[in-house]
Amino acid sequence: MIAVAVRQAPFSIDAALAPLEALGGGAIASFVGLVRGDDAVETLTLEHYPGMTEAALRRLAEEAAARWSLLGATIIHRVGPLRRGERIVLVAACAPHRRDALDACAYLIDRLKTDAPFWKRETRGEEASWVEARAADDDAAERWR
Amino acid sequence: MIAVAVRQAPFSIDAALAPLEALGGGAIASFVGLVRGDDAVETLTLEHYPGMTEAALRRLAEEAAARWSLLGATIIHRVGPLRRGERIVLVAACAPHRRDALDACAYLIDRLKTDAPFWKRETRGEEASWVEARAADDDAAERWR
Amino acid sequence: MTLTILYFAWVRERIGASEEAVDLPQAVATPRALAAWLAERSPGHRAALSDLARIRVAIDQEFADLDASIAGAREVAFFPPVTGG
Amino acid sequence: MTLTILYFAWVRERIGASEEAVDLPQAVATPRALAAWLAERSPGHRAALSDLARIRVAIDQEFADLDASIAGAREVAFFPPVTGG
Repeated sequence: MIAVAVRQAPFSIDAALAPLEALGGGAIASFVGLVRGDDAVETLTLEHYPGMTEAALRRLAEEAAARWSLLGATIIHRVGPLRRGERIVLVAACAPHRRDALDACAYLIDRLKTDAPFWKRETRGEEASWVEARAADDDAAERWR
Repeated sequence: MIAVAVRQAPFSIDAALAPLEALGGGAIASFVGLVRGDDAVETLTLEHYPGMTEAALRRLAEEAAARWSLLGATIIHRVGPLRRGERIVLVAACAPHRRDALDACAYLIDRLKTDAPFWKRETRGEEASWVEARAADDDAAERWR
Repeated sequence: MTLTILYFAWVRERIGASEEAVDLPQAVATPRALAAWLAERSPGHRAALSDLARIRVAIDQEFADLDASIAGAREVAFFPPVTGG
Repeated sequence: MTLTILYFAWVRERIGASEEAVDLPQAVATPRALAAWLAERSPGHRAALSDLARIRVAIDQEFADLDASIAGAREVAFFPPVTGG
């Protein structure tokens, strides 16, 4: 089971994982990315490439499902303006046993950072700036190749 | 922030992660263990060592928090009779960045399997049997030492 | 050949448009050549597309190299390195 | 010295009790010796505690070795290898 979604509205983790929990596996690993509260950023605005984004996320989930024999994988990514502490992204993998689920979950978020067409703009007071890509993210994605 | 709980009743993942989401970090990795549906097991009954269990879970979470500079860690483990597909355990780690959260989450579930006093009994039809410990779990815990 | 060009993030902001349709001279065969050709359109285009080290490309919604072929493509997008997740 | 002994999982089932209080002879100084001493109490105790390769121990709610000292302990537990998570 592969499910991907790009949406503005908040999402529930329980609701997002429910379809994976119905697959009969013993292990679900998930990762939630949040707007951090550790600097002066007030709003993070996510832009994406409609059409390409969904295809890129689906391919990513399918690659993970094939590589680790998953029962299912889910990716939800929000777009639009988000405030501190809000959820940006959820990736989750369901497998019979935990090692596959844990590894696939790490793979999904590492690869999503470099392979899905999203862009973040930060707003601090009156000032807005586009977030720069991080070399560390390229390195993290590279280790799965 | 460390939170551990041993309980009979079901738990919500959203509710379990909410205190971690309030810490200002950008990353929460979590793992949910479920009663698998792939064999003839109808009920799984979890027994534990009251008092020792909570202390063991708290120590585990504190070790993870120190090793990866986490902002917080949560462990919830259910006891009593559970049916197929029900959640048994949740471990979660919150950190500023994802690598720490992902590694700490894997550590928590690997170590919980060998270091917390729980025992599983499976019921198949009329027959009940205690689950045998797996050498693979010892190996998984060992790689963190 | 009519091609849809898409811009995202600060590339879009500098150009002041998210999308345009262009009739392409046959000589423009790669995203690199396309960027140079588009840069002539306005100061905003030039500001957005002059430093190609900072630009990434998709051809028909697949990430592509600056020197890939755009022959037969319907859609080419220019944008900064992605920063999702 | 009065000691609380706890049993879990199939150890508890074979013995037919989850807890007992015992007055310990001074010569019984380790979990291994304690298991041998308890095994004399009933056929159930013997069945549960005779194969120590299958038994794990906690002293005062900390995992311990079969040959650790139980001097001053208040609580010793015998149980199979754990299978939670």
